[in-house]
Order: sequence, then C-alpha cells, then structure tokens
Amino acid sequence: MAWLKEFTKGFIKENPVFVMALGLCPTLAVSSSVINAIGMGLAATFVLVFSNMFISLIKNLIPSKIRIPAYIVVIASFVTIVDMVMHAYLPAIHKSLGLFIPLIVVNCIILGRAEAFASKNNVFLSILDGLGMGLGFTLALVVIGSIREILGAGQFLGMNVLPATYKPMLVAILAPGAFIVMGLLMSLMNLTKKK
Amino acid sequence: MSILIHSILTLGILGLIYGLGLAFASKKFHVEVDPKIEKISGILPNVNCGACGFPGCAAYAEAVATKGAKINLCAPGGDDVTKKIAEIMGLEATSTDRKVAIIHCQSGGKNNTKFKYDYQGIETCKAAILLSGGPNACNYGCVYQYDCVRACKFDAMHIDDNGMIIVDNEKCTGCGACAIACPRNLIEIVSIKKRVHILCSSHDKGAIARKVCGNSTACIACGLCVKKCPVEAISMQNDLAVIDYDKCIVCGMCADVCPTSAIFDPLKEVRAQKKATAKAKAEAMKKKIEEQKSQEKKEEE
Amino acid sequence: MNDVFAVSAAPHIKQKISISSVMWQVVLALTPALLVGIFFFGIQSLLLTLYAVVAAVSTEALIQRFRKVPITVSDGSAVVTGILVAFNLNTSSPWWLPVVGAVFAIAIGKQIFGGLGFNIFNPALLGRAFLVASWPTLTTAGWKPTNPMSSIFQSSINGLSNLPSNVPAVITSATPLGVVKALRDTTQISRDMANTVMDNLASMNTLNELFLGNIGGVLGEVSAAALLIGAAFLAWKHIIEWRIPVSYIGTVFILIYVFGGINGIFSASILLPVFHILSGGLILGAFFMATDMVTSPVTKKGRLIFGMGCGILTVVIRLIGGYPEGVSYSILLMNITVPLIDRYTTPKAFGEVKR
Amino acid sequence: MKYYLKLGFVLLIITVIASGILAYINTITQPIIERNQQIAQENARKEVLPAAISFEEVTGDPTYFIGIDSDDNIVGYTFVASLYGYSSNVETMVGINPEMVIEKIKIISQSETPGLGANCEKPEFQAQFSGKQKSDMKVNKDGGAIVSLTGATITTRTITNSIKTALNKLDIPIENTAEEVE
Amino acid sequence: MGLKTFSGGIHPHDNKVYSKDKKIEILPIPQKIVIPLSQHIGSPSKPIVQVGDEVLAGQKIADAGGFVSIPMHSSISGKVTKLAKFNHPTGITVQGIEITGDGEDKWVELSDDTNYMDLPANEMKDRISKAGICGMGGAGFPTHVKLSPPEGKTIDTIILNGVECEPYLTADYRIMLEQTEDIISGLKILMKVVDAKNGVVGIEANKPDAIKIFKNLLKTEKNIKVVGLHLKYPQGAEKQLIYASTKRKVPSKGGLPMDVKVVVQNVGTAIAVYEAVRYNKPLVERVITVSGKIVKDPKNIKARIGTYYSDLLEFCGGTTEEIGKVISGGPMMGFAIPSLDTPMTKGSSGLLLFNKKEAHKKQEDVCLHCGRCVDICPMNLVPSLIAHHVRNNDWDSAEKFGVMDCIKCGSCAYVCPSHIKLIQWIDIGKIKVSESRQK
Amino acid sequence: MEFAGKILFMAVMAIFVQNFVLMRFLGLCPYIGVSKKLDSALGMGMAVIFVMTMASTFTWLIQTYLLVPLHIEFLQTIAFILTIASLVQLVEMVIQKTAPALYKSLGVFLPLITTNCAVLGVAILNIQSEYNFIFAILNGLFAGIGFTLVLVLMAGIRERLDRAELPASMKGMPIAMIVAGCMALAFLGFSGLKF
Ligand SMILES: Cc1cc2nc3c(=O)[nH]c(=O)nc-3n(C[C@H](O)[C@H](O)[C@H](O)COP(=O)(O)O)c2cc1C
Ligand SMILES: Cc1cc2nc3c(=O)[nH]c(=O)nc-3n(C[C@H](O)[C@H](O)[C@H](O)COP(=O)(O)O)c2cc1C
Ligand SMILES: Cc1cc2nc3c(=O)[nH]c(=O)nc-3n(C[C@H](O)[C@H](O)[C@H](O)COP(=O)(O)O)c2cc1C
Ligand SMILES: Cc1cc2nc3c(=O)[nH]c(=O)nc-3n(C[C@H](O)[C@H](O)[C@H](O)CO)c2cc1C
Ligand code: SF4
Ligand code: SF4
Ligand code: SF4
Ligand code: SF4
Ligand code: FES
Repeated sequence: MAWLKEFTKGFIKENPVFVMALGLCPTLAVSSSVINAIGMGLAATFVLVFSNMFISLIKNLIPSKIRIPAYIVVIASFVTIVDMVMHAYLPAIHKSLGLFIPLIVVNCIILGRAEAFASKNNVFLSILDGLGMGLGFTLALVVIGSIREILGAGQFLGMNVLPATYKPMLVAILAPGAFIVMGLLMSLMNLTKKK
Repeated sequence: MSILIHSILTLGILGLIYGLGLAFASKKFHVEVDPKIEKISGILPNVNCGACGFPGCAAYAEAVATKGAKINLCAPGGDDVTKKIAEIMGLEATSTDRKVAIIHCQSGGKNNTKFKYDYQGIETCKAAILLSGGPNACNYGCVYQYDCVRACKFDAMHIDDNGMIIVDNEKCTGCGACAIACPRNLIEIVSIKKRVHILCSSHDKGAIARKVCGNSTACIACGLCVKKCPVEAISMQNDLAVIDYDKCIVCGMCADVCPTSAIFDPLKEVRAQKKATAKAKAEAMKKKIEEQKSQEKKEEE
Repeated sequence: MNDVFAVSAAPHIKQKISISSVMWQVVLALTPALLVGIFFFGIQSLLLTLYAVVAAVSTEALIQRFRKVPITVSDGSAVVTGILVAFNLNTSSPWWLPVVGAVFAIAIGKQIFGGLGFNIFNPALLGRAFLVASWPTLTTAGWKPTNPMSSIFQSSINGLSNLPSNVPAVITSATPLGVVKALRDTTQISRDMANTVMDNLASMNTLNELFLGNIGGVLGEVSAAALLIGAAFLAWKHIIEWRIPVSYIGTVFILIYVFGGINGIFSASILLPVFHILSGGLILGAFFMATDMVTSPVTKKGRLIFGMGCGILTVVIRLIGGYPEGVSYSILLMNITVPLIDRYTTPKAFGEVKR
Repeated sequence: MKYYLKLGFVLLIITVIASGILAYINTITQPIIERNQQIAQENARKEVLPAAISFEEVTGDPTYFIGIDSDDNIVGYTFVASLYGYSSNVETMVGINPEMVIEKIKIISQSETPGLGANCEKPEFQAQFSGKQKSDMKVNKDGGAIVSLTGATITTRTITNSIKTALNKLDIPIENTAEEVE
Repeated sequence: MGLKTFSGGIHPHDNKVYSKDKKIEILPIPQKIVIPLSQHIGSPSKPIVQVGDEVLAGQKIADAGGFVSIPMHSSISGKVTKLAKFNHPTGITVQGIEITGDGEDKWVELSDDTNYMDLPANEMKDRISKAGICGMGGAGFPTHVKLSPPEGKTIDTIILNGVECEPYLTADYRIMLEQTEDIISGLKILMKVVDAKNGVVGIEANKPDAIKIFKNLLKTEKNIKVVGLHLKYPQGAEKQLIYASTKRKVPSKGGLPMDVKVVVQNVGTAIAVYEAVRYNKPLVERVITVSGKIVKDPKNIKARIGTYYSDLLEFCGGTTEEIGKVISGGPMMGFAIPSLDTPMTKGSSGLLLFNKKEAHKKQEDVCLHCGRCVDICPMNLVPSLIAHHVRNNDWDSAEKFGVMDCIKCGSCAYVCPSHIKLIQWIDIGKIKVSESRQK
Repeated sequence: MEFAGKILFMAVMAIFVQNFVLMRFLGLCPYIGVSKKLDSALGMGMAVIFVMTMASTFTWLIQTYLLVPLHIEFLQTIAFILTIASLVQLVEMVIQKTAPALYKSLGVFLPLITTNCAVLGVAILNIQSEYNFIFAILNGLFAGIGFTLVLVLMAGIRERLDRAELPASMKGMPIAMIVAGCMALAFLGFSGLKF
C-alpha cells in the first residue's frame, strides 16, 4: 500500500506546515478565519496536484539545467488559472485572500514537492503526493484558522459558537496572534512526536 | 485573438531573452566549483527554503562538502536526500567493528568514593580538578561532576544510583566526545570486541592508590598481570598497568590474577567455569592415567 | 562528609544579595504606589492587583510543575510581574483582565523562554500589550475618575468660556495624555484654544496634582511621588542604576521641549516636558519596567542607548502615534534590540588601546 | 551553443504553451470578472440610492453618478468617498438625494482591524448615516452626531470626514439643484 | 586628603578589626618545616641537598631553576628528612624539602653593610636574586626579574603597594607601622636598582596612621610620594594601583607594568629587599595574619617560611568552633585548602578560618543579566558573558571577550545576585585559552 | 518638501507600521530560516534589499510598458516570477565572477530570495497600489530595509536564546514563531502612526 502512504504522509508525519515549516506566509496570513483557510488550502491543493501531475509527465523532457525555471513556469501557470477562476466565480474569497493567491507561486511547498517528488516519481504517485500534501496544508490552515477564529471572533465559519458574554480576544486574528498560535501548535507537534 | 498572440509572443520572447541571457551569462561568468558541491546541489531539492539553517541549498551543499555540516538537515528532501548525500560523502556507518567508550576508573561512584574535601563549586569536572587537585582523595580518579555525561549527544551515558557512570554500549557511537570532555583523561574509545580493561588510572604507589580508592580496586602496580599475560599485552607504565589493545586477545588471565580486581573481564565467570570443568577433566584424566599406571605397575609386579 | 573542609574557588565571601531579595525589595518599592492607588481609586485597585499576582504566581508554579523543573515562585519575580500587570490596567477593568494578562505574561512572556533570566521581552509589558491588542476598548477607554475627583480638568478648562460644547466631552473622559492627544488631533478646536488648554495643562497646579496623584489613568501611574519614593529606595539599595531612567527621562524632556508644542518646533513651554514626564506611566516605566534587568542591556553604554531609544520611541508614539501613551510599547520595542545593543557595546577592557 | 539554443527552445515551448492556455482561460474569465465588478458596483449604487433604476456617470473629482428613476427624474447622486483610516484606505459608496441629504451609505472596501474598525461594515453602523447632512458629519466625540464604533474612533472619523470632504467637493450640478429647490 | 582611585570595584566589609591592633609576634622555631620548591611564578627550584644532610638557617638548599626562578633557603637549622610531594597553599601538591629542626636555630653567617646604598646597582640586584626574593603581595613573581627590564625599556617609578585591600588581612598594615624605616630603605634600594627617579607608596584610606607615619618620615624626600587611596577593593591590584597613583594605563592583552615605566612591589617585599642588600639575609621569614571569627586569638605573626599552618593556628590558641573552611591568603583571592598540614610560603599573607556557616555556599542560579558584574569589573569586562562562553566551551569567544585580561579579583562573583561562580568559569576559560594558544 | 514628506511617510509605513514580515506576513521562510546567526542575517538582509529594489524596478517597467499596453495583465504573476528568478540568477553569476569577496558574504543568499514571498509580494503590491516609477523603486527599497531590520533583530534575539534553557519542545522553530509574535505585538505600538 505504498500509494496510501504517499497520500497520507502529508497529513501528520510530513505535514508541510507543522513539521517542515514551509509556506509560512500564506499559512499565517490567511488563517484568520476558517473560510479563508479552506479557500487558500484548496487553491494550493489544486496547484499542487496539477503541477505535480504535469511535472511528473514532462520530467524526462526537461534538461536539468533549466528544470527550475521550467517548473516555475508550470506552477505559475496553474496559479494564474486558479487566480482567474476564483476571481470570476468566487469573488468574495478571492478578495480576502488577495495578494496571497499569486504568491502561491513562491510557496516553497509547491516547488519543493515538484523537485523532491514529482520530478522523480510516476504520475499516479505524484498526484497522490500533491493531493496529500495539499490536504495536509489545508488541514493545518483549518486547524490554525479555527483556533484563531474561535478565540479572536468567537465564531466558527462565521457562526457564533461561544456565549455572548465572551469578549473576543482580538489579537488572535491579528498578526501577533497568528505567530503565537503557530508557535504553540508547532511545539505541541514536537511534544506528541516525542512520545 | 490578439490577446492570445500577444501573450504567446510576450512570454515566449521574455522566456527566450531570459534563457539566452542566462545561458550567455553562465558561460561568461563561469566559475569552477568543487564537483562534490555540484553533486550534492543536484540532489538537494533546490527550493532554497532555508530550513537547513543555511542560506539556500547551494550554501548547504557547500557546507556539507567542505565544512562537515550535518547531512540530515534538509526538511523538504527528507530521508532520501540524507541517504544520497551520505553516499556521496562516503559516510556509510560501519557497524562491524564498533568502538565504544570505556572509563578507566571504578572508584565506586559519587556516593562511595573517598573525598578529601567538600567541593562547593560549579558542576563541571574541569573546574573541580583545579581545586586542590580535585575533591576525591585519588588524584587520578573520576571526580563525578559528569562532564562526560553532558558531552554525550547520544544519551549513551547514564548515572546509576551510586553515582557511577555507565556507558550504554548499544547507544554509544564511539564519537569520543566524552573522552575529550574528561579532564582526567579517564575515557578511552576502544573496539567493542576488546572486553578486558584495567579500570584504574592511578599512578600512585600501591599503598596510597589502594588507600584513596573508594572501592579499593586500584591498580597497585604489583605486576602480576604483566607476568601472567600470555601475549605481553600489559605493561607497567609509571606504576599503572596498561593494556595494549592491539595485542590483547581477551583471554582474561590477567583479570584472574589481579589481587584488587582492578581488571575487568565480563566473561570471568564463564571462563572460570570452563576452566573448572577443564581442570576437572584434566584431573580425572590424570587420575585415570595414574590409575592405569599404577595398575600397569601392579601388573608388572 | 562532616570531617572534611569545604573547598571552593575564590572569592570566599559574598555580598548578601540574591534573586529573591532583589525581587522582594522591588515588591516593597511598589507598595507606596499601590497604597496611593487604593486611596484614590478604592479597594478595587487592591483586588485587581491581587488577582494578577495570584494568577501570575499560580501560572508560574503550574508550568514549572508541568516542565518538571524546580518551582521557584518564592523568588518573587512572578509577584513583581503580577503587580506590574495590574499596575498597567485601568482600575475599572473587569476582574478577568488582570488574570488573563498575568497568565499571558508568565506563560508566553517568561516560561516559554525557559523562565526567569531568559525572557527577551518584559513579561508584564507583553501582558499589557496583549491585553491592549485583544480588548482595546477595555484597556484604553473608560477611565475611572479618581475619588475625590481631581480638579485638573476644571483647571485646564477654566477661562475657556467660549469653548465649543463638545470640547469637555473630549477632555474629561480621558487621561491627561489622552487630552493632549485630543488637542493635537482634533480639527474641532482652534489652534489658539488648543494652545490655551495646553498651557493650562502644563501649569504648576496641574503638575502638582500629577505629582501627588490625583488624576485618572492606570492603577500604577497615579502618583509620581509614590513611585519616586519606591524608586529612590531601589536606587539606594543599588537594585536599579541611574543610567536607564536618567537617559530615558532626559530624552523625553528634550524631545518634548523641542517638538511637543502645537505651533511647531520649540513652541512648548518648559513645563510641558514636565507634564509629559509626570503623566502616562513614564515614571513607572522608566524606574520599574525599563530597568528590568533581564530585559535591558548589561553594558553601561548599552543602558544609555536603551534609555534614549525608549525616550525617542515614547515621544514618537505620543506625538504622532496611534496611542496617547507610548511607554509600554517603547520599552517592548527596545527589548527587541537588547541583544544587539549588548553585542555592539561590549566595553573595551581596561587598558585596551584603540585600534 | 547548440546546447544553449536547445535550452532556450525548451523554455520557449513551455512558456508558449502556458501562455496560450492562460490566454484562453482569460478570455473566458475576464468578461465574467468584469461583469461581476459592474454588477457589484451597480448593486452598491442601487443599494445606496434605491429609488434610481439607472445611472449616468459624470467624471470629475470625485466622479459621481446621477441616479435616474423610471420617469427620467433625477432622484439623487452616488459617489465614492475614500480616505486613509487606521490601517487602510476606507472606501464608502454614498447615495444622496438632490437635497444633499444622505440616503444610505455602504462601505465597499476597507481592511481595518477585524473586530474593531472592520465593524464599520455592520449595517447598524452604516444605518445611522441615513438622513444626515454635510453639517452632521462629525463624530460624537468631537461633538457631532455620528456615534463612533467602540474602540475605533479613528475609522469612524475617517468615514465621516471622507464623506464630508467629498460633499464639499461635489459642486456644480448639486448646487444647481439645491438652488432650484430653494 | 585627595584620595585617588580607579573605576569599578566593590566595598566588602573589611573585617580587619580582629587583628588590626595586634602587634607582630614572633613564632617560636617550629619543629618541622617544609620548603616547597615552587613558591613563585616560574620554573621550580632545584634541590641541592639530600635526605640526611644537616642544614643551617639561611643555608641555600635549592638553586634557582632558571632565570625566572629563585633559590630556596632553609629557614631553620636541622636535618633534611624527606624529599617528597607536599601540600601547597594553592591547594596542589608540589615537590618540597622537609627539614626537622634541631631546636637551636643556628644561622649561616650574615654581614652588615652599613654603606649598602653605595653598592653598585648590579651588586644590589645580585644580592636580591641570591636571597631568593619573590613578590610577597600575592603572585610571587621573582623580584630580580621585575627589576631587570629588557633592552630599551626603562623604569621611572617604583610603586610600593601598601594597600592591602583584602578583607581580614593586616600583615602589611602592621609592618608599615612597625618597620616603616626598613620599607623606605627597601624602596630606595629598589629605585636605585632600576634607576627610577620616583617612588610612590600607595596606602588605602582605612590606614590613616600608616599614611601619617609615612608622610612624616618622607617629608624631606622630594621624589617619594605617599598616595592616599580610596577604600575600595581591588585597590591593591597592580594595574588599578598604577592607574590610581599615576593615571597610567597598563595595556591590556598581556601588557606589563614596565610598559608604562613602573614596577610595583609589595611593602613586605621592600623589607626583604632591604634585608637582602644590607645583611645578605635570604628570605626565610615573613609576617602573616591569622584571623577569622572563630580564631581564639587572631594574630599577626612573623614566622619562618615552611611553618605548617597547623602550628600557626596552635600559636593563636586554636578555634572556638568547628572549622568549615581554611583559606590560605585573603578571602577574595585566597585558596581554600583541604588540610592544615600545609606549609606557608613566601607569598602567604594570611590564614583564615571560617566556620561551617560561613563556608556554606549557595547553588548557582541563572544569570539575570543584571549587569552588576559588568558595573563593578575593574577591568571593564563583561564577566557574565565570559562565563557563558566558557560554559558553552566556546573558548574563542571567551578570549574575544577578554578572559585573559581578567585579574581574578573576584569582585564580580562577590556581587552576583545569582551566586554565579564567575571566577571558576573564568579560571577554566583562562586555562583553555592558554592551552589553545600554545597549540 | 511635500515630496520629501511623502517619502518619509512611505519609509515609516514600509519599515515600521506595515512591516513586511511582522504585519504583512511576507518573507517568513527566510525570516525564520536565516535568523540563526547574525552574520548570515545581515548578509541576507543586504541581498534582499538589493533584489527587492531591482525587482521593483524591472517588474514595474514590464507591467507598464508590456503587460498593460498589450492588455495581458493576467500574465503578471508568470512574467514577474520569471523576471525575478532570472534577475536573481544573473546578479548571482555576475557577482560571483566579478566580486568573489562580495559573493562570499552576500551572493550565497541570492538563490534563497527567488522563492521569497516578499520579493514577488512587493512587485505585485507596487502595481496594486498604483505607485509611479520612483515610488515603486522606493517602496521596494524600504520594504527591503524593513525586512532586514526585523531579520537582524531576530538574529540577535536568537543568538541570545541559544543561552536560554528553553523547554525542549520549544526549541528551534516554535520559539522563533513566539518571538516573532512578541515582536509583532511590540510593533503594534507603531500602528496608527500619522504625520
Ligand atoms: C490592535 C489594534 C487595532 C486597532 N484597530 C483600529 C481600527 O481598525 N480602527 C480604529 O479606529 N482604531 C483602531 N485601534 C485604535 C484604538 O482602538 C484606539 O484607541 C481608538 O481608535 C481610539 O478611539 P477612542 O477615542 O474610542 O479611544 C486599534 C488598536 C489596536 C491596539
Ligand atoms: C609571564 C609573566 C611575565 C612577567 N614579566 C615581567 C617582566 O618582565 N617585568 C616585570 O616587571 N614584571 C613582570 N611580570 C610580573 C607582573 O607584572 C606582576 O607583577 C606579577 O604578575 C604579579 O602581579 P599580581 O600580584 O598583581 O598578579 C611578569 C608576570 C608574568 C605572569
Ligand atoms: C585583585 C588583586 C588585589 C591585590 N591586592 C594587593 C594588595 O592589597 N597588596 C599587595 O601588596 N598586593 C596586592 N595584589 C598584588 C599586586 O597586584 C602586585 O602583584 C604586587 O603588589 C606586586 O608586588 P610584589 O611582586 O612585591 O608582590 C593584588 C593583586 C590583585 C590581582
Ligand atoms: C528592577 C526590576 C524591575 C522589574 N521590572 C519588571 C517588569 O517591568 N516586568 C516584569 O514582568 N517583571 C519585572 N521584574 C521582575 C523580573 O525581573 C521579571 O519577572 C523577569 O523579566 C522574568 O524573567 C523586575 C525586577 C526588577 C529587579
Ligand atoms: S560521548 Fe560518544 S563515545 Fe562517549 S559515550 Fe557518548 S556516544 Fe559514546
Ligand atoms: S568527565 Fe571524567 S572526571 Fe568527569 S565525571 Fe566523566 S569520567 Fe569522571
Ligand atoms: S571579570 Fe575578572 S577582573 Fe572583572 S570583576 Fe571579575 S574577576 Fe575581577
Ligand atoms: S552579576 Fe550575576 S546575574 Fe548579574 S549579570 Fe553578572 S553574572 Fe549575571
Ligand atoms: S512562504 Fe513566504 S517566504 Fe516562504
């Protein structure tokens, strides 16, 4: 069941955010609410899956000297597609994710997977890897997003989940909160790993 | 339609310009680099994420190749990359003839050893030996501030209930960090196969050595072991017996004769048993022979 | 081991000083301010302080227990942090505010870094910054007036009969610095009028009240006099050293004198800097918080730079920043630079020749 | 050299394919995006000036739209007021009737602090502007009629001031109408 | 009085009351003594006697082991009974010569040159060198070496160190009161040997009577000054003393007093110099303070070099409480030793006894970065950082931050609220750095 | 005078108030990755300042004179990232050849910058904010300075943290995040700065 492993490793064991600490910028920037987190996560997953697939398809055609620029073009194309499609059909989320959609291009996770995995494995595994990693990324975003949204706004997916007497802890959705929540989660990860 | 053409042209030309420009530049500004660095660079994911703590993959590759950086730092690359780098660097761990640390002192641990004063200083052996030659009565023995334990990065050294230091042969990698840390030079890195050791480092004269040793297991330089060793592996150096591990055949005969048990031989009992049975056999044989002889004599008579 | 002598490295005598003696003396030095706070704001002040202290101490103990390290709450450093968290709060705060602030201060501000001595940021101020960012309305508005009500606002408004009716609303609900901020900010009052109010603020009468403590504000900043008594005690005990407070306050004095006036450079009266120094927790910050040894430079030159940096930032925030009050942020910001300051101000050894 | 040409060529192919695909997708999405934006603006205008069914653009400073009802009457004007707030530019769509009384406002773009300044998007807050005039554009803390958001006076002041400035600048035709009314 | 001083430093309680007003007493000749062969900085002396040899007091029993070394003399008459390792006041064990006395105190012949000041400088230095004099103020550097500046260096000032800033110690104070003239004669000899025009006697403000006596006696001497110094530790440290009295700064990183044309000598050394030049008398006795709260009768004792500390303590009537710690030297820089069976040497200025409570030391806490150690370091170092680097085995950084410049005065450890044993860390650092330098 | 005032405002905004790293979440990977040693941080910072300024210049030109006239703004992402990547590589090669000493201290950081959100981010932000040419360049410069400032401060702090007895699970990444959070909390003091 090697393929299952390739699929699930991104969830916990090699979680791109908590374990490998890659792609931090979008993780922190868009996780102030769960809906943004999901949007970003899925957008990145889309790019990951398709660029992984594509790269593993053409891996043998590309001379090694220019593989990085070539990968970048491939990835950037998919990012642009996501950007345009979201803009057209999901204008609200597109607006709140803003700058960070084009920035998926430079997200280390994507290029990293292309290099480390897709350029060496077959199409099927590469898609699974991309999907797994993308979902792992989404998972991490949603976890952080939930914590921040619940603490910082008393809401989950826009619904009030805490009693009205709860005075939202604003920092959680501000920049400092993002860093601190992230730090604590990473440390938690370390703690569980040791046991 | 014009958009299609425009975009294809623009990007195409941009791509071409950049490609040619870079190609030209790479020729013009070519700089020789260590092939190893190139090779490692090739293996690394080249995402330049900085997770390794170096400023980019190339820098990491260089550090591995030339500065002995650790080979397992690349997070995106994971185990695969580590293994491959290991191959390039020829760092395959050889497990056949492992070396481990042994401590040449068994004065009984912090709780049993004899102290000449009450040490009240910082917890490091380096400092302790500076004060009046160390707090323990023996000027050569372990001072039990555990610099070695702290130096071990592999959790291979433990402190037992008596404050003795035990080396965990399973975990010990023979890295020698502890040996460097010990200011008394009590630790030696020796092949795991050599199992007979002199667990004392005292150059004191016999009487003193024995008196100050917490376990009274000091080497008193009686020289019995030197005489007993069948391969002349033991020599007396400045009132201390020292084993030449190159010569030692791990027979354990020295341990048998040592009057203070300063020589350690984990197989002593096994050997003793073997010896006993052999002796018994020999004796039995002798008896038989003698009986035979006497019988023959009788018969002769 | 009773029959052997003790042997240790020199020196064999030691000044009678320890972490806990230092910390408890700081607690002692903070009590006058607390007493004045109780006098002006009522028993609520004491309660808030107690909540914060209890929260700080128990958080510290719990975390140390969890980390399986020795529990050192008796050294008093958590008590200092707790008191200072409470001192940075408005006396009308709900009970949970000091508690949450103190927990954050100790957990994230201190223990996460390994505990006493290792933290980079001043825990109490980090706690305050956290509270301000989380509940800005609770921490920066709704000042409780002192009891008996101070005459400071009356005196500053006296003689302003032609004041638009809205002006008192701007002024009375705020702390003295809030007033200054409002005067600089609003487009509602004419410049002349703002000047008059400003002059009135920076009059001897007002300064007197600021000094003694009859003004609104956070718990600990209420009386400059009480704080100075504590500070003098600490200075006498050589627990705090002159460099940070002096360079801090000196910088604020000069900068406010130069830039503080409404009509451009050097338009401020000489009393305005004094007004600024006596209000807004500057005394509390300069003597008790910027001097926190753990989070300030060790070198002498470094401490001067640190103090000046705090002064500059305080004035920047007070004059053009988003908050009326800049002490806590300026100290936090300077905390960030401490490692670099220390690194670049390592003194030359005695006799070292310049190269 | 040949080798480099090959490299360049491969890169060229890839970019060409990529840009082709992108251009194609763009032709699909671009109209939708533009339509979306138009609809959004139109909706916003209609929201702040419900009586109007069509709008006529007048460019200027600020650019404004004349709202026209089914009977071709001028029912009011809409314009966008904008100013830098606490941490972002706050843009407000404002609808006024010919008497220069605010019909309704709608915050169309801001990224103020969530939970503080961002609360200006709440309907309760925006509702209070309806029926107010230029002279009312003052925050309660400054003695005006606009009740500021808790803890976000700066944002409130920004919105209020932006509307006021825009009203001041909006001149000729409105003055005319005003005169006509008089 | 216009007191002078340096920057930094501390004010420990001086505790000199125990022995301050005790006149110097002469210890009866001990039964057994040990002359360690390393009482000084430099190579050990080489014994020239054998077990069984009869020796006289003042008779040379060991030759200098090189230029930076000194000869040793027997301090009593008797028989050499052992050549072995013995305890040393610094805690280590070193080779020494044990002499069992015959109780008669027979001396080698001494002379008396009343015109000693007319001797040529060379001859004076020769006598100093033959007398086996090393510094009596602490480090024990051979005095004749200090008096032989290399080509091109000149000395213009001799400073006599009468500061005695260490708490408890009063030996220098007593000799300044009781042997003032000898000290001044010694100073004059020293000045003549190196052709120094100026002489300075530096005395701390807590010894006003000593300052007065010197001022009186030196009224007529234009080129010898008496300098009153602030009561502050470590005022007696060489570099600080030089700075306080001449405003000259000895360069860091291994600079020596002679780089600023100064030689500093202890007042006791001056007496030894005087006696050596005038009487040809070798250095076989010195004054030592035996003190401490628990000493029955604290005293300043003139004793023969090699006398066991246990004999000195007995002479003072023993202790009133159980001994917790024995310190050879002063409390700030002295060595705690594990045994009273230790002979005094030429550098032994004090023997202190602490009870168990005084001996108790607290555990180290973490560094608070309070900067107290930085504030008081007379050498302008950052002790906390040095200690940190040593703890991390980072010798390079330790060196960069100036471990080697530390004079080990102990002030930093004295003031540290976290009880950090800064000196012990610095000690390791010094050793490691000099090891790596040698490599 | 007004121009100077505008520039000053821009500098303060980019460096302190809207700091790229602490407030905008851009360039976090190098911020966390290259802040372990002060020397590296300084080198990296200098390289980033340089590249951000260059990137701002070139991307602005491409946008204004190529993409906009041809109505192909949707190719922004792809064109920018290609430009940046090539630029970085070119600069690297030139420096390596012509100034080996500079390369040793600075050049090694260059590749890391390609995948740094901050660079692409500033390029896109320049366009979004409709800056003119001069302001675009200046914005790149100031944003780079802001990045360098916090990077260097972070490195100082992390060097000091080496001395701390951190809880094991906090070592490395987690504590860096926490410190970043605390720094962001302190930087909130700059928020609302107005001239
Ligand atoms: C993290 C944080 C975010 C803030 N965001 C805003 C904001 O978006 N809009 C605003 O007007 N004020 C904001 N403020 C400023 C304060 O709330 C400020 O005290 C308030 O605007 C002043 O209004 P007041 O007159 O009601 O006290 C913010 C403050 C903090 C600490
Ligand atoms: C290695 C070494 C070399 C020295 N060389 C000289 C010298 O050439 N001339 C001199 O006057 N003093 C010399 N000294 C003596 C020192 O200046 C100083 O007097 C001595 O170390 C005792 O000082 P203290 O008691 O303050 O430690 C030397 C000291 C040492 C350790
Ligand atoms: C911290 C410190 C304190 C010292 N205090 C004294 C002192 O009080 N009296 C003294 O004679 N020497 C003292 N010394 C030794 C002097 O530095 C110097 O070595 C000595 O005066 C040289 O004279 P000598 O060679 O005759 O011993 C001290 C040294 C140090 C490092
Ligand atoms: C003079 C002095 C000032 C202090 N100031 C503070 C402070 O402002 N905030 C705080 O949390 N702790 C303060 N402390 C207590 C202690 O140093 C602080 O808890 C440490 O920063 C925790 O590591 C202070 C202690 C002293 C001695
Ligand atoms: S330090 Fe190295 S050699 Fe010593 S016990 Fe540990 S692993 Fe073995
Ligand atoms: S380092 Fe050496 S002396 Fe220290 S505890 Fe280990 S074996 Fe003993
Ligand atoms: S560092 Fe050295 S010189 Fe400085 S105070 Fe400490 S012991 Fe004295
Ligand atoms: S005196 Fe102690 S606690 Fe203070 S800085 Fe120095 S070493 Fe650290
Ligand atoms: S995700 Fe932003 S720099 Fe890596």
